[in-house]
Amino acid sequence: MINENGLRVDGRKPNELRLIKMEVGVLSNADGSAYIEQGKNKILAAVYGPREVHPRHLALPDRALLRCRYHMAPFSVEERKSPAPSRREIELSKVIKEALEPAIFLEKFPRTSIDIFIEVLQADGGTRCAGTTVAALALADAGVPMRDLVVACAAGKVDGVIVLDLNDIEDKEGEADVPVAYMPNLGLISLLQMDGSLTIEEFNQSLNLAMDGCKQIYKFQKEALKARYVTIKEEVEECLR
Amino acid sequence: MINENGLRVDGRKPNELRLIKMEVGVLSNADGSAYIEQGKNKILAAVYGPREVHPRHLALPDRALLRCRYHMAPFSVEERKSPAPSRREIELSKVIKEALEPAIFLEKFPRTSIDIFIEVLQADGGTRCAGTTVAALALADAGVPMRDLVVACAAGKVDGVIVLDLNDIEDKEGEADVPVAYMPNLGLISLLQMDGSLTIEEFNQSLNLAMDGCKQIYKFQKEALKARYVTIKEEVEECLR
Amino acid sequence: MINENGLRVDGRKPNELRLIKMEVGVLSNADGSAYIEQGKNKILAAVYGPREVHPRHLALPDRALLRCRYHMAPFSVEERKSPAPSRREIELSKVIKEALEPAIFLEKFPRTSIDIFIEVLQADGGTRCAGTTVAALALADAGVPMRDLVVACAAGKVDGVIVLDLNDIEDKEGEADVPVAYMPNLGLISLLQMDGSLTIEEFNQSLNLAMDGCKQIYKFQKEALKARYVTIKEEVEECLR
Amino acid sequence: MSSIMVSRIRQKQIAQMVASGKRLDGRGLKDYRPIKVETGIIEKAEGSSRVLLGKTEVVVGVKVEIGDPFLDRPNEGVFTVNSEFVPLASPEFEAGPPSEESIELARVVDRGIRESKAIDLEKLCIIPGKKVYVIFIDIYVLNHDGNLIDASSLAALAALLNTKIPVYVVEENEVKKTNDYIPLPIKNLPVSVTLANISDKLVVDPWLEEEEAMSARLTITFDKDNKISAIQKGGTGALKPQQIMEAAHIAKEKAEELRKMVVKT
Amino acid sequence: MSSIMVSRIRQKQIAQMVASGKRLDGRGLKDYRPIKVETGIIEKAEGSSRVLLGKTEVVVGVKVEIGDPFLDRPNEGVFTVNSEFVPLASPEFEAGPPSEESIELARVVDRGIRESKAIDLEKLCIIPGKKVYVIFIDIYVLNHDGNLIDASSLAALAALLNTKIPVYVVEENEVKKTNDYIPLPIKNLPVSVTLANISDKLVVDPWLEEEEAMSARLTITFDKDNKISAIQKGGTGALKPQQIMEAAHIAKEKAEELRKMVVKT
Amino acid sequence: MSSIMVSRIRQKQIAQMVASGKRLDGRGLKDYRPIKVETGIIEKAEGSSRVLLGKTEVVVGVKVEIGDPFLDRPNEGVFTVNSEFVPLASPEFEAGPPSEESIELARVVDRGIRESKAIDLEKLCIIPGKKVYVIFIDIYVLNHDGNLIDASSLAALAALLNTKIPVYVVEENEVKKTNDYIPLPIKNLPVSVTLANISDKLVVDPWLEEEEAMSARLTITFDKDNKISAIQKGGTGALKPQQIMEAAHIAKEKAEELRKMVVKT
Repeated sequence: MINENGLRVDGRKPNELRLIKMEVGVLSNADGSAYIEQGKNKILAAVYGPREVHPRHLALPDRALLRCRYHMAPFSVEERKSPAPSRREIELSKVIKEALEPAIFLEKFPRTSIDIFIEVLQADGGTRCAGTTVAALALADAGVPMRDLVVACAAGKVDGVIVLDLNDIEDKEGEADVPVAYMPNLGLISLLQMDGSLTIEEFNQSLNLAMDGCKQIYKFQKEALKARYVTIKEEVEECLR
Repeated sequence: MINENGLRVDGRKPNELRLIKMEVGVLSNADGSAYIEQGKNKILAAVYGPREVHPRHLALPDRALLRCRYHMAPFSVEERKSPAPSRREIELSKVIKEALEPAIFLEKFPRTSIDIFIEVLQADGGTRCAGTTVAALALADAGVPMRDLVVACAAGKVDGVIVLDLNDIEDKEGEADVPVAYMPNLGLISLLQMDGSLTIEEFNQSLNLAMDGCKQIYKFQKEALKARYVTIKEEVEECLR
Repeated sequence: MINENGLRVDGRKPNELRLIKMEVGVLSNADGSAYIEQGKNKILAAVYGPREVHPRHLALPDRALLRCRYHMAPFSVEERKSPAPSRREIELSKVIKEALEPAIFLEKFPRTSIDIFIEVLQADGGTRCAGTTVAALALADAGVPMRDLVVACAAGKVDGVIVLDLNDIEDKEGEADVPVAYMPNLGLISLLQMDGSLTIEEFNQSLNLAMDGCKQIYKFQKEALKARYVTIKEEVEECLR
Repeated sequence: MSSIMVSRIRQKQIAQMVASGKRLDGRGLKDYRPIKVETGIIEKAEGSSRVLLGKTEVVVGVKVEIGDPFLDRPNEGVFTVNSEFVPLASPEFEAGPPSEESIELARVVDRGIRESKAIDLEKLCIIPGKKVYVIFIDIYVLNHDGNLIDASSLAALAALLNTKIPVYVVEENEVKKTNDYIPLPIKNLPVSVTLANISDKLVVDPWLEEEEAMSARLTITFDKDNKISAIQKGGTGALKPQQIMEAAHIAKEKAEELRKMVVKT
Repeated sequence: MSSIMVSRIRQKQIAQMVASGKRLDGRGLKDYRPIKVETGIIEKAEGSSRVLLGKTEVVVGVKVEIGDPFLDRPNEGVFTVNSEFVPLASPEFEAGPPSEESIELARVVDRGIRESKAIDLEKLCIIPGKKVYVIFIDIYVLNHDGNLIDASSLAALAALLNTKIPVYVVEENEVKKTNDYIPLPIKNLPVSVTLANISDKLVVDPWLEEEEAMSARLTITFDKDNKISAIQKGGTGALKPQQIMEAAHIAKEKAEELRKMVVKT
Repeated sequence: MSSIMVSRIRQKQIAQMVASGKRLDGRGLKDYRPIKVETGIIEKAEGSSRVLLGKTEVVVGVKVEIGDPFLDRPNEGVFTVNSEFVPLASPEFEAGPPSEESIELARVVDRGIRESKAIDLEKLCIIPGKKVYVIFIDIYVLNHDGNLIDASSLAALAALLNTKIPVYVVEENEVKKTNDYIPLPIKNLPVSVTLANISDKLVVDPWLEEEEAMSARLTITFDKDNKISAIQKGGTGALKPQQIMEAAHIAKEKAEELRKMVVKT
């Protein structure tokens, strides 16, 4: 899956990101929302809260309850997916929640909940990372106070080469995938998974490459937030849809 | 399905109702109950309430919570039906509830619930209408104060003819079915659905025919209520079962 | 299934129990726990409580709420069992709860719950009885005050002979199975079921034989409790596993 | 006065009456309430019945389909018993998945039928190992005034005796339905009798308030040859061994009486 | 002031404006909000669309698979309509099994398509009685600002018109997928129009706050030949018969306008 | 003093000790608790094991059945990993559908086995595209005292090494079970090592109270060739990149030690 020129199935260089497009504030009902396209991934995130917790007995006395639901639309994948949450979706909801939690000042909102909803409209590999990136934007859009943004990107190994931001085929057919979420100003990693087969050294390279990718995507995040606040509102609304 | 004499598969004329039998106060535990046979339909309704709401957080500060469950027995149809509520049953529960709600003085019983249970023991086309008719009787039997009775009947189109009170075959093979619930003294329609294919004019005819049917069935309703209260109690109990 | 010498498929005499091994206090988190092997049955029981009831509205004003869950591990039977509770497991949870309830001074702990969890790791016939026996030990280990221990054993009919403590094959291929739970000091029966075909006289014999079996198993129960409290703690812990 | 208090006083009253050999509704300790059995009430079901036991009312419908046999019984038809405690029958019943009481009821009725071999399952095989009759016995409780087990097992038996099954022919390994119907082959007639232990006395056919006052319940199912096919103790109390044997003898007698009501139908 | 009080005042305001022939957002009583229809937005789906109706936003994806026909329709393809009210669309929506509103929505959209015979199901048979096309129409509500039914049925129609199905060939009773795609065969163009009854007047395309103020809702679906294929009354109030006929005439006209928006796409 | 207060104080105590290089239970930061591995404890399962990791206790049972392969892998057997947090193991566990922790555990164990290709799936095909072995690996947590992932993956590996599968023969396209058994073909030996970040230090094999005190958890699974097959970060805190690499080096060493315990068994 790497050709003679060292290029990948979609023509990218090993350390090249896919095309990324982000928009903040795309849904009117949510307290915060954002949309991302990364390759063919198309993902929406919405944040509701801080708000009253339902059911009430889940409320925490000293901080907000953070909840996250990662969910895929039935039409987001090749074969239609049942709308009921799969075990994979439940696991990803957990790791994304844990990726975002260290960045949020939950202690400022005791007895409330902050609910993050991520909807994958089209999946093309790396949805947990793109979902984390877009959820962080929705949190910022909701005005939730944060220590840092969170940005996520995977690296991995394909045909023996360490590559950045694997697409669907690379993810499935490649040798390894290392999704990473990063808090760029704190320099901390809040999501890390891996599956496949890597030596420690290859893993080290992948981790570093993923962090590089995160830093690049972080620039897009900042631009998208700027666009939301600086650009003239009407213009924004026109180009959003 | 209309023969040379203009008669239908079961020998009825186009504007003729099926045989109808109603009984009020047939179950001892419920606060109100009633039973209807309309053609081969055999349907029971029970009302519990006004009573304490469970779970409590559903209680409404300014009126009673009206709930309705339309349910079919597994043996009520040709092929055994799973006892779990189908999507169809959930929709019909909703439209029947909305058909009955405008007739009830819910504001007299804040913080309580009024629960209507409709059990179809045998289904023969038109169960949502017969279920609405019998549920209104059960509400009256429970002493729930009402603006008007509610009575329901379908009309539709079979073999090009607008007909009243479709049976199972006519419903399935006919061109259109228009179930209508009517409050006869208020002259208002509280349930209206349609599926099939009708011109506006045909729909108008169907709607009027259905209202005619409702007015006829309303007479049976009044008789059944009278029988419950006027006839000697012992006699009633004997003939009920 | 009875050979010419009157012996059963596993070599036992008709009134002979299978090998039984019991241990009390085997799990560190539970308030009380016990383990039993009876033939190839391997069953754990744990008791939590008296403790706060969840959900709270289930709490009883005048006594503890007793709950019991009998559950089989997916690998406990020949063909893998789905982990979701089957109808059989739900019924057995109920009858075991009702077998233990008369022995417990529930009135001493109003507004609390006592929760019994029985996990069948391997099933070999008679799991409801062995599960009752081991649950009673776990209750005692939890310090729950009891009127009497509860001990259970089945008798039944195999190849025309009334036999004690049926194993899996005898249970499935035999003519009848009579599981019995007994409170040996009170002389009362708190669980009784039967399936198969027995005359009243044969049932009487089976009931008496089952009570005899209970009395024998009761001795093992007492020894296991003694071992828990009398034997040196270190020795116990070593031989438990 | 709270409704719990009221019901406590009521329970005491019932217990005292039973202690002196009487019942609040005037019955003798071994009397059933009036029983009415109707069959064929659901024309669209292959078999059906309604049983009134005092104010307790139960409908049973039997549906017949074609399906796969169990792997270990390739030559036998299949049946299942299911029970619904629909919320119109009692303020205590809730919509949703079956309660443990509902599951227990269905399983006790099932055991009576299964262990007495009431349905001749071997006659319900169409293509061995491939196609057999599947019999669904659905118990529908319409009004709960106590002793649902006896009402339901009686109704189940009446419905089975009322059941007609379509005749199938096998042509080139394809199963074809004919227009003929034959009665469901029935080999035995299990009838359950339930007794409650109140004030250390046994009463037959407890109604709802007696069930609240009883310490334990014992259901014994007898087949047509006076053999026991199923027993189920219920309730949070315990029983003396001699009470159990006494219950068995009473139940045997009562089962014969009840069986006549169904078979004559 | 509690939010319930606020919403009561708001509802009164809306009702008073409608009574005088006006709407809070400046529309005429028979005006739709601005509508935007996009198609092909989900490349991995065989068909897709997005509809914006004011701030209401709905995406529909169509997936095509191979499956079994219904026993009683061996020569026809199968379709199902499913709807998800995902919790990002509204603070009122909850994760979990579909709500009754969501089920109603899906079934009303389904009826419009089914009764108008919009999809030519007979052309979706591959091997009669064995293999047919199965069309999944999934409605995904992304932002709820009222009148989900019209937005969803419009989006469903746009997505169906956008759908390409893979061509299959049958070789020795095995179904083989080719690389060719053809448009989904569409025979009719059902469009639903929803009116709300507020202050005894009919307003077209109610937005969220109007839905809270309305007494009843009426949805009428017209096919391309101006025949009604489906009607659904909703809401806890009632309607006069003459209002219903008035609504039918308005809806007929509006349906034609909406249909042009989708067909031109 | 509330139990939350007690547990806060306890957490602080644990954090302070770790900060000074010690642990409350006397272990060094890189020490595992005593480990005991038993196999073959469930005779009715094709494979089984019990692992004690301090007071944490896990049983794994392996069942082997015949089933269909995945469409895209017609020549390979299938395995699934399932985990049950049964309520007898902890006051925090509840009956009902698996919690997200239970699902995460099963999926992390699954990934270690799957990505290291521990089971030789190609040897588990009986009839290509039709019949393959299906291996159910069921993790049963009996006592939860922390670090369930390592205990479970160790138990899963031990149970797989203990598994015997029945030999099947194919006669005229029918699969027949013989009386012979052969060991499950195992190609690799994945072992997971979990470290907790407490007071910015890494401790191996956290027990329950350390898990409550930790900010984050990192599990790294190594195969027999010292390659990483799976990683899972858990917990609501974050980690420094250099901590992660440090953890990888510790885990590699520890994994080798643990592997020897299982393989010698």
